[in-house]
Amino acid sequence: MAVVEYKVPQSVGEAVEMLTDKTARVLAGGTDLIIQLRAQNSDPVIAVDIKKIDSMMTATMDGNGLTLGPSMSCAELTAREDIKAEFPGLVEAAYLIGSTQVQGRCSVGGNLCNSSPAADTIPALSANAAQCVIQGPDGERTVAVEDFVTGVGTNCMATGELLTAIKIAIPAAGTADAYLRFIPRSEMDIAVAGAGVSVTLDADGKCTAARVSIGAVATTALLVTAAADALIGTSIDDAALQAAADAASEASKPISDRRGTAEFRRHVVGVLTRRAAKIAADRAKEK
Amino acid sequence: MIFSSELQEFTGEERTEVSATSYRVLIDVLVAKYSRLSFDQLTDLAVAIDGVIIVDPLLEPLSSDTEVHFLHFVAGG
Amino acid sequence: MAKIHVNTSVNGEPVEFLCEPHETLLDVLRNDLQLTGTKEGCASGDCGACSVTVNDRLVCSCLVLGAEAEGAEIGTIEGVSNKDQLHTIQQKFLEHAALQCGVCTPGLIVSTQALLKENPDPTEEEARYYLAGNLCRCTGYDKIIRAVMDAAETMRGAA
Amino acid sequence: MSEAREYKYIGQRSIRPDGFDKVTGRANYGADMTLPGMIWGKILRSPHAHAKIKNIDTSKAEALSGVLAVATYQDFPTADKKADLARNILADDKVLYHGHAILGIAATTSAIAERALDLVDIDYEVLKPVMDIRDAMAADAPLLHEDMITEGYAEAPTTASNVATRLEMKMGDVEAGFKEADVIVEGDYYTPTVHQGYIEPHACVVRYDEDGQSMIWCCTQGHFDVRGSTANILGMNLSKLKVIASEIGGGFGGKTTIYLEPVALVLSRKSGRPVKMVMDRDEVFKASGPGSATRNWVKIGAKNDGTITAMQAKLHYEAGAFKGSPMMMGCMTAFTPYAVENMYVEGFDVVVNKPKVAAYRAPGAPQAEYAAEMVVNEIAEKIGMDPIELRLKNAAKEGTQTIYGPKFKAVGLVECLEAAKNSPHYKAALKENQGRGLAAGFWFNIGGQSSVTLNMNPDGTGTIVEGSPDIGGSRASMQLMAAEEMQMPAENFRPIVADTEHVAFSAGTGGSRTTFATGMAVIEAAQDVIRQMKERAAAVWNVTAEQVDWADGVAINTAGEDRLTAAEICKGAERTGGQISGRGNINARGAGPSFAVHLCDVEVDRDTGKVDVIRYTAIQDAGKAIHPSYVEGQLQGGAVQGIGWALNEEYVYGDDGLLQNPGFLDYRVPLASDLPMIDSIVVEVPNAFHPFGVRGVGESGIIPPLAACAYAVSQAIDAPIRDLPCSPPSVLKVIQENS
Repeated sequence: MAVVEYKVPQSVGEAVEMLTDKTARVLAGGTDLIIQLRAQNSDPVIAVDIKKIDSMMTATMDGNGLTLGPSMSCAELTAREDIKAEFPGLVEAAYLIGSTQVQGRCSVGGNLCNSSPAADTIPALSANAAQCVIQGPDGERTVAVEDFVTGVGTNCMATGELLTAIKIAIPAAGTADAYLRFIPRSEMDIAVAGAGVSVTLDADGKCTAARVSIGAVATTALLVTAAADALIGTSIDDAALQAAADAASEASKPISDRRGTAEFRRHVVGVLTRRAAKIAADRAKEK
Repeated sequence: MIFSSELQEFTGEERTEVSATSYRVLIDVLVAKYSRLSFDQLTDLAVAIDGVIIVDPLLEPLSSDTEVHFLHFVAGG
Repeated sequence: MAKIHVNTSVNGEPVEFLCEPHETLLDVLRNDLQLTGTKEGCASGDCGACSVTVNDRLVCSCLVLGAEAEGAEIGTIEGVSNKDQLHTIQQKFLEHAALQCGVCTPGLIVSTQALLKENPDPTEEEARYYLAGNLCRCTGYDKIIRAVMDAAETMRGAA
Repeated sequence: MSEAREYKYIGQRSIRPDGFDKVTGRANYGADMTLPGMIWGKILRSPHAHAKIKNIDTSKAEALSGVLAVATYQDFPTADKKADLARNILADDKVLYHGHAILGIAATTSAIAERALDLVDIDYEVLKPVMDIRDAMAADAPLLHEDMITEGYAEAPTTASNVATRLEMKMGDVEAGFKEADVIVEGDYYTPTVHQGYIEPHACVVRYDEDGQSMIWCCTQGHFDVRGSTANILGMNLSKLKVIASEIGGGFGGKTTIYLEPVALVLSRKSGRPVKMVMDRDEVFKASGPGSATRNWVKIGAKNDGTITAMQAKLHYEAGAFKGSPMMMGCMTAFTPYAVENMYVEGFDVVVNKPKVAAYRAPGAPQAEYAAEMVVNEIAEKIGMDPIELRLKNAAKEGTQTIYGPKFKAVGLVECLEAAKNSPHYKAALKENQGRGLAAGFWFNIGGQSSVTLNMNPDGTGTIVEGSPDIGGSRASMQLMAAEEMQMPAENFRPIVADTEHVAFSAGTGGSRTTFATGMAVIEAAQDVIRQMKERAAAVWNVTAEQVDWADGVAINTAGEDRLTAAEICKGAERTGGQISGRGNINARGAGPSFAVHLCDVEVDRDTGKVDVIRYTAIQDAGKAIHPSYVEGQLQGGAVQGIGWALNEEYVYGDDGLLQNPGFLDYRVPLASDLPMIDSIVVEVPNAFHPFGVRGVGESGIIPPLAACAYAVSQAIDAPIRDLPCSPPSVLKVIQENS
């Protein structure tokens, strides 16, 4: 591991300053970074530990919605009943990352910035139309989560930029989300496929809005409008659920690797979409 | 004396009666009887004497009605 | 490459050490502080053998830099028993034969302690999921789970 | 004999004597040792699956500050140079698998050693890799070893191939047997490369002194074997090399061979410093010895009444890069649970560009018996017979002729099957999408050499000095057996695993031999102590030793009222001829086979192919359970390793021959959350050749789960399973193909 320097900024400004060095990497929970750094011994890296910056480590829920410090540990996030009540699917996605031990360190922001195609929280964030607040040397900008990740392990952030907040607006009444992933075991695996769904139901149980985002079946999470359209205007009956499932399978562009074949992923992402949409709809009815 | 199907390729027969008072004598007798069998080939094998598997025998006594099988050395995990 | 001076607390005792920026907390514990009860099984957070607590939060010490220990409170297997008295969890692991080779045992005991602190009355399923990150290849987990459940019951009784 | 005996100590669930060190973190494993002045060694490994090494340039690495030594294959003396073991430890002119070790570098820190590895320049000529048995046996297959001629044919082939050995075993006439059959079932079965998955990576700390006297501290199942192999490769005499077995963090057969030790010693000699080497987890997966992948064909014929008339198999085992798979043991075990006259088994040992396989718990047996048990279950289904009844009708028992030679003495298969039949598990109802599988398993168990010294202390307590590394609690068993034989409390005996200088040669812990063979040596040493105690008491009382009895740890003068306790005799030993120690140096024979029968219920998600084990029962004949908890632990642990093998574990290689899942993330061993409790039923049919009736129990338990799980899946989805693992993609495919 070629970490040659360890820095602890006390403010976002200080962090951004440190991150202008091309060899600097953000160290939050380290559950991806330390593994990646261990694989290489030669290129020097400066670890910038942003966990002393309060705003990075806290979350607020108010009338405007959720403002999530990107580096707050998933263990802390999943213990927040107020967040779980509003965004159960997102909290479930955060809970699914790694073991109890990893939960103590990993974070939604880290999951996002690592930009793995299989990241659990990205489809869940995307289903909730989350916005990413990015601070750079030249100021702040906001990017929709589906525009954040640009490819396998790559994202829109430039040298010197830091993800400072993830924001989700309080959704319309009758809205609920769900996230499901498929793994071969019961725990500890990386998603073979994942599906995040948010639906809004009116008083009659009719779906008025929906977002469906699928993971691990393309280079980035995919927002599948066709799957959402299959749900909108229906009472989310079996036919609508199957249509959404088929649309998700259709939209997927999976590969075969050690975790599953392309045809398996294509099939299972449909199954997950169907099941997640059902859960989201059931939740929305109870709201 | 009963030979495995493998050893039969060298002995040409499945069983034979030999007179030997110990395992060491038995080996000498067999090597003399079957020209294609070698001392090392036999002593590399384990042996079952009346059903009891023995690894690396040498002085093991044999009696007149003893049944002897050669078998592969079994290793465990 | 300058070494970093770290002030921390390990099992309630103040500890100072110097570490390289690339050293993990696991490296520091094992190689610098000679606390070899914490084991390395994978160095990727997949086996739990290196489980410790940092500020009461269960983590894999292989995924924490030594430098991050500054100002923190670290808990390791060496701090579980009370002088010559085994902790109930340790005692139950012995009584239930919940270890065979024993190399996963320190991590499992530290994790079980964290579990029972968070949830003194776990269901079997909750215990199994909480401990899913602690691999044991010898026991098939049966006796481990029995020891954990028995320890939980005993500790509730004593509380 | 042993059936009637009442035991006072054995059978107790005592606290293991090494347990306190293990629950407190004090126990020292392979990587836990530090020596003054110690430096760190690292191995450079092949990035290719198959390549010629044209040139190695280490000059830049050696120039790096902190680098103190480099070791290559050229540093091994000529004595045993061409041996496969040496060429596996460090490649000669060819690398034969991804991760094959090429050289070692020692430096003052592990970080410097790792950086130095990046500075070595190697010129490779990359060759096409051979990754599967079918490819390896193809006529135009690239050859791993240009000079390898198949052994085992009466007429040796004239051309080289990747088939190292062909073996044939037969009894009776299978063709005639198949003619008698009403039903014949055959099938091809595949099992993947799997790893033992011990949690502790291989590690050693070594020191080579100026006079050549050397020390190795390492985690191993057999430190005498480490001594022998290392000394052989380095041309050392055994008295020059002391090996200390650390506590061992799992082995399952994988720590019966060596990888690091000779390299570390060369680095220590060259640097003049103690050297520590610890494998990373990815090195363990890439380059230690996994279990063979196999392709096995099985054909079985039976009459409608359930009588099996013929059993035939053709078995192909991957050996990895060097010959020597456990194919032969597959041939010997495949059909051995059955008393059938007509059997024919043909086996092939095939080299491929994967790491050289090592022993893995009942090596060779799970793969062959998987195929056989799947077909037996299918026969039962075809003729409409309960699978337990079918097995009972054909079960091997006392007097059954085995394919490998001897006839069985008393064995416990029938008792295990009866226990399965009577278990609540077998009677429980199943729900939709659930299925039940049952399978039997046979393993020989082995005996061999064990040496024990029982040193009595002046207070009458004793130290049991043994040479068998304790991998699963065997010290507790030794303690109980000494207590039983001496009729003294278990806590009076302290068992220790001594190094190669403090106890005579003992074979390694493997083959389920330790409680059986080393236990027998403990008993013999205890008997030796009792004999001496009686002699000392007789001398004190001025009677003959024959007039002295031994009961409850007390010598009794049968000719009078005199009593002397062990403590009194030991306290006075200085006046009666010096201290007392007993010796048991044996070559144990008569290891009793252990049969197992497992029941598995699964539930399958038909939409995803995901399999959950929802209920499991492991039944096994232990002969006599010395420490019941650790016997149950062996049954449960074996069952869960087998479940992993059946459901999710496999090496995944790319077309380039590179291993894609060298870590616990994607090599998916079972987790606590994957499993139910594993019910265990210990059957006791005593082994007549052990004083307490012990049979080894360590290995048989990994055999039945493969077929028990896979057959349960096939029942749940109503479609045949042939290939392992039953991972979701593969199960979903079978579901889709059959719906």
